[in-house]
This record gives sequence, C-alpha cells and structure tokens, in this order.
Amino acid sequence: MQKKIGYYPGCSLEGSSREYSESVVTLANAFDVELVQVPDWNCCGATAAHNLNSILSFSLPARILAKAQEAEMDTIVVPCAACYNRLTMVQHELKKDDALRAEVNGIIEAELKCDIKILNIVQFIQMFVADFVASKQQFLFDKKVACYYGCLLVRPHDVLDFDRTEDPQSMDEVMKSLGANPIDWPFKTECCGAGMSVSRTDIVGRLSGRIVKEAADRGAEAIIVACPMCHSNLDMRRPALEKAMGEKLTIPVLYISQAIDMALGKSQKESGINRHFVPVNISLQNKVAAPQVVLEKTEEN
Amino acid sequence: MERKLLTKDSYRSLITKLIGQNYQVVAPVKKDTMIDFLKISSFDEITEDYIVTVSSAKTVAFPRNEKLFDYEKQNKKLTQQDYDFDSIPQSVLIGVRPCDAFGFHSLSSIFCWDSIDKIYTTRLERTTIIGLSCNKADDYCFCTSAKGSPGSTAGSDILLTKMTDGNYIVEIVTEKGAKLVADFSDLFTADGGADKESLLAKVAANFSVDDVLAKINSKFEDEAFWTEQAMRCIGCGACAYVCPTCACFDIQDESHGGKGHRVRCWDSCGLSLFTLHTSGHNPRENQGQRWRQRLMHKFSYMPDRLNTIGCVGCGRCSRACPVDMNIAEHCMSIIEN
Amino acid sequence: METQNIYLPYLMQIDKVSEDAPFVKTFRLKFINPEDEANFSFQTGQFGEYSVAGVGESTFCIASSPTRKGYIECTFRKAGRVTTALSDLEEGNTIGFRGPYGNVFPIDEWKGKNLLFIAGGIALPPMRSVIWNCLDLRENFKDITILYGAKSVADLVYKHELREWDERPDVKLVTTVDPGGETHDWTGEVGFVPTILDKMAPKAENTIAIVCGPPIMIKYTFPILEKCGFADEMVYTTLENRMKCGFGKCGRCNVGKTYVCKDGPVFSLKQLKQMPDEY
Amino acid sequence: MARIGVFICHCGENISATVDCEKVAKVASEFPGVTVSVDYKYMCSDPGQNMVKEAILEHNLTGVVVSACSPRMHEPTFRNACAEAGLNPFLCEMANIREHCSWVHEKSDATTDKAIDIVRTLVEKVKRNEALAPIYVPITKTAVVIGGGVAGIQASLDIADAGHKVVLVEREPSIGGHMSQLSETFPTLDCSQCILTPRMVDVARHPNITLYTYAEIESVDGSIGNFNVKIRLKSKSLDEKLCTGCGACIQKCPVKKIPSEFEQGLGKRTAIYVPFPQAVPNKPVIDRVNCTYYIKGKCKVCEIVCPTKAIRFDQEDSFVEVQAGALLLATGFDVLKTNFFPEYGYGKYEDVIDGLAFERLASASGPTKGEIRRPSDGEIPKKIVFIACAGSRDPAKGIEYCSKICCMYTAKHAMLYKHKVHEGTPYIFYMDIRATGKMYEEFVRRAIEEDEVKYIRGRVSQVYEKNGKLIVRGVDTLLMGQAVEIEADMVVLATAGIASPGSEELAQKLHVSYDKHKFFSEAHPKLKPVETNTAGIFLAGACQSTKDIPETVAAASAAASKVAGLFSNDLLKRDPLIAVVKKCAPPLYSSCTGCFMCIPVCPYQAIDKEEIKDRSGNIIKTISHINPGLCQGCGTCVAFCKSKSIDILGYNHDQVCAEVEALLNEW
Amino acid sequence: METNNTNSFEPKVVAFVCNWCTYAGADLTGTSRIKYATNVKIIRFPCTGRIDFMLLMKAFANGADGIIISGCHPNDCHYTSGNFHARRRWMIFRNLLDFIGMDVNRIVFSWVSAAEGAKWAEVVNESVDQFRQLGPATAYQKLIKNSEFQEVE
Amino acid sequence: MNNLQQKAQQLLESGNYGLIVGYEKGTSGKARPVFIRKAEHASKLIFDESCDQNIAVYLYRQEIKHDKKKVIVANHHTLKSIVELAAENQVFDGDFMVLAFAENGDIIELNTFKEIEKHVATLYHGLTEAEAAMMKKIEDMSLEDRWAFWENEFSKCIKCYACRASCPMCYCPTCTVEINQPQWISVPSHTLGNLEWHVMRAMHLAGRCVTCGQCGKACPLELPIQLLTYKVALDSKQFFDSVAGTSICADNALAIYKPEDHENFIR
Repeated sequence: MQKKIGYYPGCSLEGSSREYSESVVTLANAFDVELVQVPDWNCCGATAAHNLNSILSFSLPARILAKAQEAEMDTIVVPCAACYNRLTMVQHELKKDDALRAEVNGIIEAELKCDIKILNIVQFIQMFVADFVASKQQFLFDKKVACYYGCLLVRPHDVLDFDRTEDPQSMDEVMKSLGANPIDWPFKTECCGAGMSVSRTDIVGRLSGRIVKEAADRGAEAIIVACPMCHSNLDMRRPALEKAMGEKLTIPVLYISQAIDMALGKSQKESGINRHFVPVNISLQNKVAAPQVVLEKTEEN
Repeated sequence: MERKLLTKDSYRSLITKLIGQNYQVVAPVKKDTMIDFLKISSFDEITEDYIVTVSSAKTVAFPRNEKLFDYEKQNKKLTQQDYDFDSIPQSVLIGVRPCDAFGFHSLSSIFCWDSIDKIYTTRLERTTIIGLSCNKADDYCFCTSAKGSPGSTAGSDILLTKMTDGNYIVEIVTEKGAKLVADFSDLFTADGGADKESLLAKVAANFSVDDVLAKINSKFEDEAFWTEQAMRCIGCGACAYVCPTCACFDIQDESHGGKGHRVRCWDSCGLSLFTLHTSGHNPRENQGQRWRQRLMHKFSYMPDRLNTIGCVGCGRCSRACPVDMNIAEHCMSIIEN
Repeated sequence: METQNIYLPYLMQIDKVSEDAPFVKTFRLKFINPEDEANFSFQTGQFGEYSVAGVGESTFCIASSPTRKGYIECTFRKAGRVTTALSDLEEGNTIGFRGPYGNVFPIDEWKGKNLLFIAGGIALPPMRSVIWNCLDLRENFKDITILYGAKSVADLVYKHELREWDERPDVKLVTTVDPGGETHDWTGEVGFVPTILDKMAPKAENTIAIVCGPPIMIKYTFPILEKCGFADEMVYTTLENRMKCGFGKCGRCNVGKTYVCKDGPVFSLKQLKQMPDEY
Repeated sequence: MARIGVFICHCGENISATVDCEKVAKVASEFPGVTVSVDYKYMCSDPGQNMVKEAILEHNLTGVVVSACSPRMHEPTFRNACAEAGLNPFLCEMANIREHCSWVHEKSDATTDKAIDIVRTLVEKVKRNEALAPIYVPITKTAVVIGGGVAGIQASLDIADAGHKVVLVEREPSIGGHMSQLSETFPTLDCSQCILTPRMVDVARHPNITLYTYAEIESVDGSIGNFNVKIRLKSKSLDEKLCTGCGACIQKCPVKKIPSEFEQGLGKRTAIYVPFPQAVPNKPVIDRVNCTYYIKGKCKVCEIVCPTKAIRFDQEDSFVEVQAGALLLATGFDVLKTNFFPEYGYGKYEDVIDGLAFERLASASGPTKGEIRRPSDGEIPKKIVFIACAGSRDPAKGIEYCSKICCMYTAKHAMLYKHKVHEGTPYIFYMDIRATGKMYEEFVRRAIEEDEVKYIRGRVSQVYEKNGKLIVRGVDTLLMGQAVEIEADMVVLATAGIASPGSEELAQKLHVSYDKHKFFSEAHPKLKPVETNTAGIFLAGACQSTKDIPETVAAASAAASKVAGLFSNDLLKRDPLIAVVKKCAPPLYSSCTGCFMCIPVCPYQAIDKEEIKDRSGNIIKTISHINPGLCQGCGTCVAFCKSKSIDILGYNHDQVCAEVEALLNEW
Repeated sequence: METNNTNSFEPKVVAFVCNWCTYAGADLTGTSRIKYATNVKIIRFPCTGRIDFMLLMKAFANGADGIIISGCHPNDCHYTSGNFHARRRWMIFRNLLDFIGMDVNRIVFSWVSAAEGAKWAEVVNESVDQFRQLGPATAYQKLIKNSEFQEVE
Repeated sequence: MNNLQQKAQQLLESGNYGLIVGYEKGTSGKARPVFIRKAEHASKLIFDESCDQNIAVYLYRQEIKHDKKKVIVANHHTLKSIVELAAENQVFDGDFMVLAFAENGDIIELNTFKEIEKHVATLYHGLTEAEAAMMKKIEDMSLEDRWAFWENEFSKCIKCYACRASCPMCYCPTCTVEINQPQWISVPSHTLGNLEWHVMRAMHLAGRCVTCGQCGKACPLELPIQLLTYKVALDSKQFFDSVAGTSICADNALAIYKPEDHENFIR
C-alpha cells in the first residue's frame, strides 16, 4: 500500500543540494512512500530572517505550515536540518503564545492549528525505512563511518525532543543497521561554520577542517550527514578545508539517505552521489542472500 | 352553551383593550427557545404556534414562589405583615389548552380541601381563563385517555376554537366568561355555526384512565414493579414543576437582617429530600417509592379523596423529562401487568 | 373561614423555658393577641407549626393538656435548622404558631377504661398532653399506668412531672433506662421499654394502650401488647411524618392515601395495620 | 439560649478618641442575644478583666465579646479571664475596634458605625461558638532515625543522650554513610574516618540505641506521638549473634572481583563482605546477587570456614515493628552518575571520575592507599582537570540548584592532589566560587595561592580522548571568552548532589512532602527548617538539600532537640481549631461522598479514609477522616469540600456565614 | 446628577483576610496609624484556603458592593499552600463570574503580608475608590429586591 | 439483530452478566436509557447518534450499585464520566463492564478502568463547533449584555434540579443547595437564588465537568447552563492543563496546585 506523506524540500534541496532531494525521493520510492510537496511552499527564512525581523521569521514558516494544513497533511518530512529546525521552533512558539499566533494568523491569513507532525530525515527513516531496510538491502555498508549531526538537528532539545544533544546516537544506529561501524568521536555536533560558507570561507575551512580531519584521523571511511549546509561545507568547501588544515583530505561525505540508497543498490545517479565534489569511492560488499528470504517472510507476516 | 364568533381583528382589539384596562394578561409567548406563559404588554407578543407551553398555566393561581406574609424583627420585637390580597391583579389568562384549563379543577380540589387556601382561591377568582382548543397534537398528548379532549370546555371560562379563516368560535362556559363577553359585547358577533369537531386535533385514546384507577391500588405493594418502572427516573422535579395539577409545595423563610418573609414554593415528590425526616429516616427512600407516590397520588389518592383525577393528559411531564419517563406508557403498563 | 390567610401564624410569647434533657427544651407559649387566645382551642393529640421568623417552621405536637388554659406548651429536641433556632430563644422572645391541626385521641370513648401509656425518649411530649388531660379528668378512667423509658437518666424528659406522677397514688409510673444509661442512684428499671413491658405483663381487659416512641421501640412493643391480648383497636399511637402545611396540601405526610396531618396523627393499631408501610 | 456579654474597651483614649464607645455599648445591648453590654476605660486591666468575670458569673453568660484591640494582642488574656470565671475560653471572641477601626479612621459617625458593625459581627459569631477543649495526644518516647550517615549518627546520639530510646535504621550493611568514604575534610583537612568512626562505635554501644543495618522502612502508619513503623530486616545470610567478625569467610570467599560500592568501583570486594574495615557492625553480609551459592547452588566455602557456624543460607527477610513518637529522616544524598554527561565522557572514559571516587583515590584506606593514580593504567596523572558544577546550576540539565559542597571539595581535591603529586598541575573550571562557611574562603585562597591550583572561570564544553590524553575543551570567561584546551591525564567531575535513591518512595510511605528534585521539604524554610509538614517527622542533613558536614551535624542536632522537646511531655497539647468530617444519623452516617479529593488538598497529610461499619462489621461506606493529631486548621479542605461535609472548629460554616450577614445587615 | 450620586456613594465592603498575613498586616496599619476608608470591615479566616466562594456569593446577596480577599504572598502561607489552592479557586471563580456578566472588579484580590501595613491601607483605599467608581451593585440589588416577590414574569 | 444486540444477548445468555444499561428508542424517536435484564429483550438496544445522553449517572444508583454483573453501553461522554467517577472513587474497578464503540462501529469491550482510560485518550475532548460557537457568542457580548442574558435565563429556572440529577458528577447524597445550616442558597426559585445555584453548581464541577452538556439537555426550560460548566472546564484546561475524565488519578484541578500557577489579577 502506497503511503503518502507531506514533503517540504526547502530552497537548498531545490538548488545547491539537489542531490539530497534526489536521494530522499529515491529512498522514499524504494519504500513505497509517496512524498507530496507542500503546495505553493516558500522559503523558511532560515537563520537570515530571524536576524532581521522577528515577525517575518515566524510568518514564513507559519505560511508553510498553513499550506500543509490546508492540504490536510498531518505529517510532513523536512530533510533540511535548518528548515526542520525553523518549522518546528515556529510551530512550538505559535502553539504556546496565543497573541503571537493571532498576529501571525492575521499576516498569513490562515487559522493555524499547530498540530502538524514535522519529521527530520532521521525520524523519517526511523518511521518508514528502518523496519523494512533489511529486507531490501543488497549491500552491506561494511565501513567505518563518522556520523556528523551538526547543530540544527538536535538542538534545542526542549523543543525538538529528538535524540540527545550531546553525543547523539540516532544516525549511528541507522548506520549500524546497514552494517556500518560508526566511530565514537567527539565532533558529532560541532559547528561546521554554516552560513559563513560564503562570507568567511576561511573560518569554515578551520571549523569544518577540524571535523573532517578528526573523522579521517580516527579511521572513518565516510562522513554521514543529514543537513545540506553541513554537506556543502564538508564537501564543496574541501579545498578551503585542506588549505586550513594543510593536508589533503579525501574522505567522502554522504547524506544518510544516500548511504541507505547505496546499501539498497541504487546507482550514484539515482541517489545524486555523482554530484558530489569529493569523489565517493566506496564499494560495498554484497549482502548474503540467505537472511533476505527470511526477512521477506517476516514482512509478509 | 352559548356560542359566539370572534374575528381575528376583534380578538386583537379584545386583548389590547384588556391590557388598556389594566388587566394582567398572561399568554403563551415565544421567549428564547421555548413558549411559555408570560405577562404581555401587547397582542403581538402572543403566539399560537404551540401544542402546549413548557410550563403549565397553574402559575397564575399557584406561582412557583408565593410570598405568604412579611415580618420584621426590631429590638427583639417581631411584627407580621399579612398577605396583601388587594395586590392580586385582575387577570385574563389566554391561550390555555383544554387540558391545562381542566388542571385548575384538580388544583382547586387540593387548595380547597378542608382549609381553604385564600391566596390561591383569590388568585383564581380574579382570573378569567380563555381556553384555546387544540388544532394539533403530538406523540405525548393523551388527553383523550384521561377523560379530556382537544376541544373540552371544562375548566375554561371561555373556550376559543380557531377556524380555518383565522376567526374564532367562542364558547361561553361560565358566568365569569359571560361577564367578560358582556363587557366587550361589541367585539363578539353571532355564531356562524361552524363545525367545531372538524377543527380539532385528533388524539388517539390508547387506554382508559378508568382502567388505571381500577388497577393501581392493587399494585401498591409490588415493590419490584415500581423499582423497575422507576429505574430510569433520575429523581429530579421537572415533571411536577411543569404539571398543571401538581400542587405539592415547600414553605421557606427568606430574610436579610431583621426583615424577611415566608414563601411557599413548588416542591416535588420526586426529590429524595421531600419526605426526609430530620432524624435521617425517609419513608420514601428510593426512587421507586417516590415514583409510586407520584402515580398513586394522581390516579388513586386524588380520585379517592378529592374525586378528581390528578392527570389531564397534557404530556408535559413526559416532554420535560430528561430521561423520557413517558407517563402514558407507564399507565399502560399498569393496566397490562 | 375564607377570610384569613391560613399560613399566617399567631404570634406567641415565650413565657417560660425549661431545659428537660440535653438538647431538649420545653416552651410555655402565650398568645400576644388576646383575641387569638379567645378564639383558640385544641384537643389532645393535635399538633401545630412553630416558627422562628427568618428561619422557618417546624412541626410538633402540643405537649400541654387542653384542660390547662391560657397557654400551650411544646417540647422539642435541637436537631435541625428550626429547632436549633428555637433553642437559641429565651423567655420574652416571640415565635409564630399555626394550629391546631390533626385529629385527637378519642378520650371520650375511653371513659371507664384502664389506660396504659407507653412512651420512649422524646416521644413523651405527645403523650404528656393526653396524660394530663386524662389525669385532669381522673374520675373518668380506671387504672392509669405510665411506662416511660429513655436512653439514659439524663435523657428522661419532664423529670419533675415524672416525680409528681410517681408520687400520685392514682397513677402507676414505671420508668426505665437503656442498659448502661443508669446512674448509681437510679431506682427505676433498667432495660428497653418492650422488655420491661413484657415483664409488667399488663392486663388487656378493658384497657387502652397508647404507644409513642421511636420506630424501633414501637416495632417491638406492638407484638408484646398483642401477646398480652390487646386488640388492635385498643392500641393507639401517633405518627410524625415530615410536614410543611399541616392541612393536607403540601403533599408529603401521606402514608398511602392516609394524610397524617388530616387523618392523623393519632391512629389505632388497627388503622395502622391497614396502612401501607410508608411511615 | 444565647446570653452574650459585650465589653467595649476605650483603651485609654486609643479607641474612645475616635469611636463613641458608650454609643457602641448602648447599641450592642439591643442586639438579639446580648444580655449585658458595657464600656470601660481599660478592659485589659485587672478591674476590666474582673468586670468580664463578674458578668459571666452574674448573668450566666454563654459568650463574651471583648471589643478592644487586635486578638493577636489580648485574645489569650481575655480567654484566660473567661476560663477563670468558668466560661470555656473558646466562647470568647475579640472585636478588633482599635487596629482595624479607631487607629485607622478619623473621629466620625462612620467610625463609630463601623465599630458597631464589627461588634455585631462578632456577637453573631460568638453565638455560634462551641466550647472546645485542647486535644491531647499521648507520646511514645521512642524515635526512629532513618539513615545512618553522619546526620543519623549525630541525631541518634543526641536523642539517646537526652534519655530517649532510638531505633536507627540503615539500608547498607554498615552505618557511616558518605562521610566514611571521604578522605580528608575541608577546611581543616582532618581525616574523615578519624572523626567519624568513634561516633559510629558510640552508636553501637549506646544503651538507648537499637541499630538495624541492612534494613529498610516497610511501612509507616499512625501520627505524631504514635507512629507504627514496620522495618524490613533484609537477610544478611548470617546469624549475627554467633558471628564474631573474625573475617575468615571474607578471606576465603572465592568471588573476589565485585566492584566495591564503598570504593566507588575503584576497588573490589568479595561476595560475603563488610563494606569497609571499620564498619559498624563489623559483621559481614552475603551479597546474594553475586554469591556463587545463590547463583549456582554450590560453594558454601564461607559456611565451611566459619568457626562459629554463623552462616545461614536459608535466612529470609524478617520484620520488626516499632512504636515511635517521632521519626527523623536522615537519608542523605547521592552524587549524580550515569552517562548524564555524554559531552564529558563520564562512563565512557575510565579516567573521567566523579568527586566521590576521587575521595577514595585520595583516602589512605582507599584502593591506591592514598596515592593518586588514574584508574585506567595506574599512572600518576600529571595534569588533572576538575570541573565544578557538573550538572548543578544547569536548568537545561534539570538541576537548577547549586549543590553547595562542590566548590569546597573541589578545592580540597586539587589541594590534596597537589600535596601528593608535587609536580602535578590541577586545573579547576568553575562558574563562581561559593565559599561561604567559616574558614572556607581562606581555604580556597590557600588552594589558589599556596598550592597553585589553576582556577579557570568558565565552562567546559567537551572532554574527549585522543592519543591516550583527555582533551578538555572549555572557555576562559575572564580572558574575554577565549577557548581553552587542556590535555589532561584525568578529569574529575564535581557532579551534582542529588536526592538519595528511593527518597520519593520513602516520602510517599511517610506522607512527607518533597520538592521536584525529590529532596524532602521542610515545613517552613525559615522557621521550621528541620520539621516536615507532617507533624512528628523531622529532617536532618542532606536528605533535605545537599549540605556539608558542619551543616549536616548542626541540622541533626537541631532535629534531635526538636524530638527531645517533643518527648519532654507525656502528652502533646494541640489547638482544637481543627477540621472535622461531619457525621450524622444513619442511614446517611455522613454527607461525605468518599471522593477523597480532599486528600491531596491537605498540606499536612492529615486526611485519610475511615470505614463506617454496621454492627456485623460490614463496610457501609468509606468516608474521609481528619487526623486531629495532624490537622493544623488551615481549612483549605473545608472550602474545597463540595458536599460541605468538612467543617472547621472556630471558623465553621455557620459562624462565617453569620459574620457575613451580620456585617452587611443592620438589625 | 448621576455623577453626583456616584461621588456621594459609599460602598459596603467586606474584606476576607487570612489570620497570619493580612490580618496581622492590617494590625500593623493600625499600629502605624495609617488612615483608610471606613467602608471596609474585616472578617478573619485562618487562611485564604478556608475562604469558600459561596461566602462571596453570600456577601453579594447581602448587599455588598465590593469584596476584598487578601492573604499571604505565594510561598509565605502559614500553612504552606492554602493560598495556592485559593489562587486556583479564584482563577476559576473570577472567570466564571465574568462569564455570567458580573463585574469582577467588585472583587479585589491581594497578597498583603504581616509587614505590609502600608500596602493594606493602599489596597483598601484603592479598592474603595474602585468600588465608588463602579457605583452601587445595582444589578445584584435588583435581584435581591426581586427575590422578595415574584409575579408571573 | 445488529452487533450490539447480539453481543448483549450473548452476555446475558452467558449468565456472567445480568444487566445491561444502554439505550432504546423512546417517544418521538428520542433515545432513552434502558435496563435490559433478559436476553430476549436485547433487541431493544440501539446505539446511534441520538444516544447522546450521559448514562454514567446510573452506575452508582443504589438499586444497581452493588450488582457486579452489569454492563454499560457507553458513548464517549459516558466513558469520560466513568473515568472521572473512577478518579473520584464513586465507581470501582470490576463493578461493571463497558461496551464502547470504535469509529468503524466495532464494539470494544472495556473491563478495567485502565482500559477505559486508554480508550478515552483516543477520543476528542474539546467542545463541538456548535458549542464553541455558543461560548464565543456569550464571551463576545459586553459585560452588561452578558449579565442581561444570564439574568433572563436564570429568571426562568424553576429549580427542578434536572441539571443536577442528570449530571453523573452530581453524586453528593446531600447537595450544598439542600444544606440549611447555614442556608447557602435560597430554596425558592427566584433569580438570585437561581444564580447562586448555577454558580455553585459550575464551581463544584470545576476540573470535573466532562463537557457532556447533559445538564443543558435535561433542562426543561432549555437554559444553556451547560455553558457555565464548559466555562470552568475550558478554564481548567487553559490555566491548569486539566481535562476531566481523562485520568483515573486523583488530580482534580482545584485539589492540586503549582507554585507557578499564573494569574494577573492579584495585587
């Protein structure tokens, strides 16, 4: 049975991080989930808006939520960690502050109920993928990986209520289930430099450089991320990183959705891996056939 | 019985004149969501769009709170101020259904039994009851089973029956009625001989109240029967308060500081406190006994002691009942069992 | 008859207050308006509505004898709202009184008979009226026996009158208290009223028994009287159902079709047996 | 029949200057129920009081209203006067026409009228007053002390020395608590065990103290003066009467690798063990979870080697019941453990330890004989980073409070380290230094100045292991927030002090209120610091909030003196102005519906359930019951009860209603 | 005309106060000789927790134009939590009265501690001013008057 | 025979149950409570939208209180009331079995309070749109209009106490209105006494009203008195996050407190 779920890609996934969107769609399709885009969605405002205009920073995400509500979506998946963070924060604020909600409702001309379930990519995987992945998996992801969560996915805990803020584990668990060996490392939620990517590449070089180097030094063969910003800084800005660190860093950076796609045997094109700057030279070992049968049986049950 | 005709315009004039002559005119008025008897100040307030009003017409002679007398305490001295009978206004009660009108008969039996309740009798004396025959009925109506009929004149001083052209057949029942007609004789014209029966609502007689009367006494001791009958009853006073014949009351004092008054107010045998002794003993301690009291009172005690039935078949209690204790059904089950 | 407001009480002044037992008081009441007094008469067994302005009315019997003119007396126990207010009053205060209501003890029919009064606790007051009435017409009756019991010595009401009856040669008085209720100097009986009655084994012949007391006492007394051979029509009692009006309108005192306020409060055991169990 | 006397006081001119006292007296004499109404210059003077007394006797008064100053001033005076004249003191009320009238208003008719209103109000109230008698509760002069740490020890000894019986209940096999684990104590650096162990021995030897170790409170019922405490004596698998404490069993026990709780896991113990050498009682218990016999059904080495045949493998838990007049809670605290700090690697890295573990490292009797060696490889650490406020003062972590003792013990730790490892460098990351005790600030200064402890004001964001070192990343806020990274050999976290495990459960058993951190709540933060809201249950030490040793001992002695004070009378006299559940005649018995919603309303846990039974013992209904020993008379339940089944003596429904009516209506 | 009436109008005010804080605070007002309006008369309760909402209804039914409720500040309750319970009760009760159209400004709630003699005077004076502004509780007085006799409506 | 009737028949035939409290067709198509004791009467039972009466009121009735072999057919109002009655110790676990209905009409057997509580958690707890609109209509009025509105409504009240009798939460054997020492509330049904009665009733339902609206439905004079208890229910939710009928724990909104409870009117 085809499951339908609301989908808010956000600007990054339409632009610089198209591969993330591609991999998510591929992943969803593989598990019979239809991602239905929130109609007429707009930018979430990300960090920029709330630096400039507080009410605007509420109204932009609120409008997205209103559109989703209008389309009778009770759940939406938001792969971009920044968008996920903004949408969740705004819904939380509006829910508890009647006056603010009234004001925002006025601006966006809607009557927000504030009861949409907003999922990040890891939650999406936990909900729709994790239970069935073994049955569809073709390759074992038998690599040492460094799961990198970044700052927006797990903070602030009070609002997002997802994983623990320090030393989170959810991505590690997903990767373990694919057969990977996630390393224990201290930089899971370090800042990558984020929006400084454009204005102060040197800072990004230093911050992201340390992250990539630490992962590589601890023997990781890939860095797994869940945020387009993190990915850009760790992947696209690799030359700046190498410059800051003064050494060559070859470790590839994968979206967690891509990692699963790979394990499912999807091509690099299907999962957008071909768009990465740092080449992904990872070959996975074929999964033994035997358990697959057993698992398929379980699925029937 | 003398019959006359009252055109709809004359009817309006009559009411307007009565109000003009300082009569207290009480009529069915649509107020908020329901229709009830209220004092009116203009003809236009009257509605005829009802089967029966929510409350009965008894309130005119037996209001839900009646101040019996005043008193004052001053410096440890007590003085009483008797009921001011002069304050009772001359009233005209219009739009009373025949069932309701007949209810006054039962009420009077109670209030004139032995000691005469002058407050009640004075109020009733000063009230002219203009009945209105029923042209429609509903599932709750059972006047025909209770010795009444949609066009019965009993209890009314004047009975109006509305004709298809909007004019009214006037039946002058009592001298009081005749006096009122005489006072406004110019408004009444000769009777056109219309067939009253054809204008009346049809109410099927599903049982005979005589059968209930005959059977109910033998049921008294059957506690299981009454318990089962009253299982659904939640013990509120709604039935009694809307009933045109229920006359049970309480007497209470109300005071502020040294001044106050004694009040007679409606009470109901359905309420558990009705018969509760100060000692904690209650002769009618469960709802079955209380429901039995209600039915026995109407169909046994009143017929036996006052020679009147305590039920006129208006069905109000059943309409008002939050749990649909349909009195007609209960009567039938008494007959059946 | 129709000239008056039947709910308007007579104003009466409390002439004397006596405290008869814990929480039990007796008021002697006099009419404030002499006309009222002139028009007023009652017979033994009747009751009235006593009221405190601002508080309400309460029903109890007239405890004095109609043979004693110029006043009425009532005895009550502080229990509810009205009796609490009443017991706060003192001599000189004014209260309201409506009555008399109800039927009477048929003492004329009892002429030439022996009388056996059996009372318990606070139920002596209704009896007191008839006792004094009969004592005041002593020559009309033969033996007069009074059996009176209470929970404890302190709870016996009308203590000085009990003494007076005890001293009278023409009255046989037996007093008793419940086991445990006696004091060290108690000379009366100890035991429940029915037990003592059983012991007394009164002769039923030509005797009228008048029983008044709490339901439990009455319940156990009737069988003993029956055992002694009292016919149902020789036994009388009074009922005390809750009342508001006192004249058959307010609708709560009826026992089946019998109205305690009109047909009672005095009933013979024969009548009582024909009434349903609703009191 | 009300016969009320009204006595209007002029208070010199204090009242009469603005209130026409004669008029008040005259008007009051007309109030229904007022028999006598007089005014006088000084009502509280002897002649004034005599007027009241004489009037009571002469007029056989049933109530007295003294219309004068505030009842807070002279209510006892006039109530005593009434009592002397034979009138129940609770039939006397005061109408406050001074503080609430003459002093706050100008002279005017309105002021006099107000005084009249006040008098009328109190007359109506006093008419409805009831004669009340104080409540007396007999007292069982035994105290049960729960917890055998330094607080419990101190309190037990104090109470026992005062001549009362004490039952001391300790959960562990030995008394001593956390203090016995400490190395040296601030600010004097005297040896903890040296000062504690003699007190432990005193407890064991005291004739008034019964000691139950390895025991827990099973249930408590009753109330102040008369608690019934059921104590579960957990099976020690040992006949204590026979055991001489020779230790042969311990030496021979084959299971030797159990991490020792006493040593904070840094040392090992056997399956039959005493927690530490100076334990009191010094008799072993078998840890059934780890004992081979209980796991596999064979071994019994201890039984074989025991010279007195004291081992009892089949021994079961037993129970004792103690009647006690007071309970004293001294269950202490614990330090925060588990992986509460993923960013600090606690639980992940062996060399990240908490303060209590450091105490054991520094203790001469500890696993390293007092040498500071890191747990992972036994090396002497060259750099130790101490992190203060690990969890404390951190709302995000759920602990908003300051744990209070960490500043001091961290300074002590750094100092002890420096004393033992002269070449080592101790760093302390701190938020603020709170050294408020006697000689505390001096102690910290000594650490900084003499022992060169490096204090860094800032938070640590992360500790991670790299190349065998612990990288401590933090910030120095005194250096404009500069990032600091230290490669340390060992990290010591001053983890927050938290409520002892099981506190909540115990509090519920005892009906003692506790805060959201599960620390027990005192009855009043200032005036009743060692009492609980439940009368007869007292608090000592860190079970209330983290405390250092001097404070703990002070609190213990304070609580002990409260107990001794309570026990100084045979009967406990209590104010009768308490709430009662009204009863009435059958068949209703009480209008109480038994909804029991009033139970959580009562701040004193004074409400419980009462079964009304018929003569053959069948339960007719269950209603609320107010324990007169516990009720303090606030009346919150009275206003809450929707069926008006609870009333409060002295402020009952009838009284307050009459007051409202009298205040607003004239007659 | 009407304004004149309002000015000369002296509201009847009942104050329900707790014994430990506000009653003592009001004592302090007296001891400090701070003057306030004579309209307010105090009824003493052990605790604000004891104050039944029905008593407020009683006060209005007996012709009060305004009511003051006062007790210990939060956390200062002599009985630790009576005032917290009271606060919840008043939160619900006040809104309910507002819902039936009663002017809740006729009830003033305050926390006055035993040390706040001046505050008590202030609360009283401000409340009395407020009640004066509101004028007589005519809406309620109409009900009281009508309760004496009820004709057919 | 529909599912419910079959189920009822089975239960009664099994002998494990002796009484089913449910709904039947009453006069003029109205539904009304019914007490079925015989399997052959099971066909009287109905359950549809017309069965909106809260029949939890019968559970603690003397006549059947101690009958442990009873079953109640519960709509969602009734379920919530059962939970609240359980929290208030008026009904006891194991005294009856509940037949509730899933959205698709399937019958759900609920045997314990825990199960009922769990089921209730899946139900909607707010007001219906129509009810919310009525609330809003009144809240939007000016203070004077609101007073006029309620004065008019209260003037009609005849104090028949149908509101009380029909409310499952009004189980006190002696209601405050019946207490006369002191007389809290006038006995006669004048507007003042009526107002006091309705305010008191609402206050006593604070944190307890499950918003079934039965009081309003029962009123023969059609007073919208349910709005008063809705008001206290909504406020309890808003101020204290307390929703009656959702928890079998004794945590009535006015029986507990939080030091941080926030109001803005205490000076």
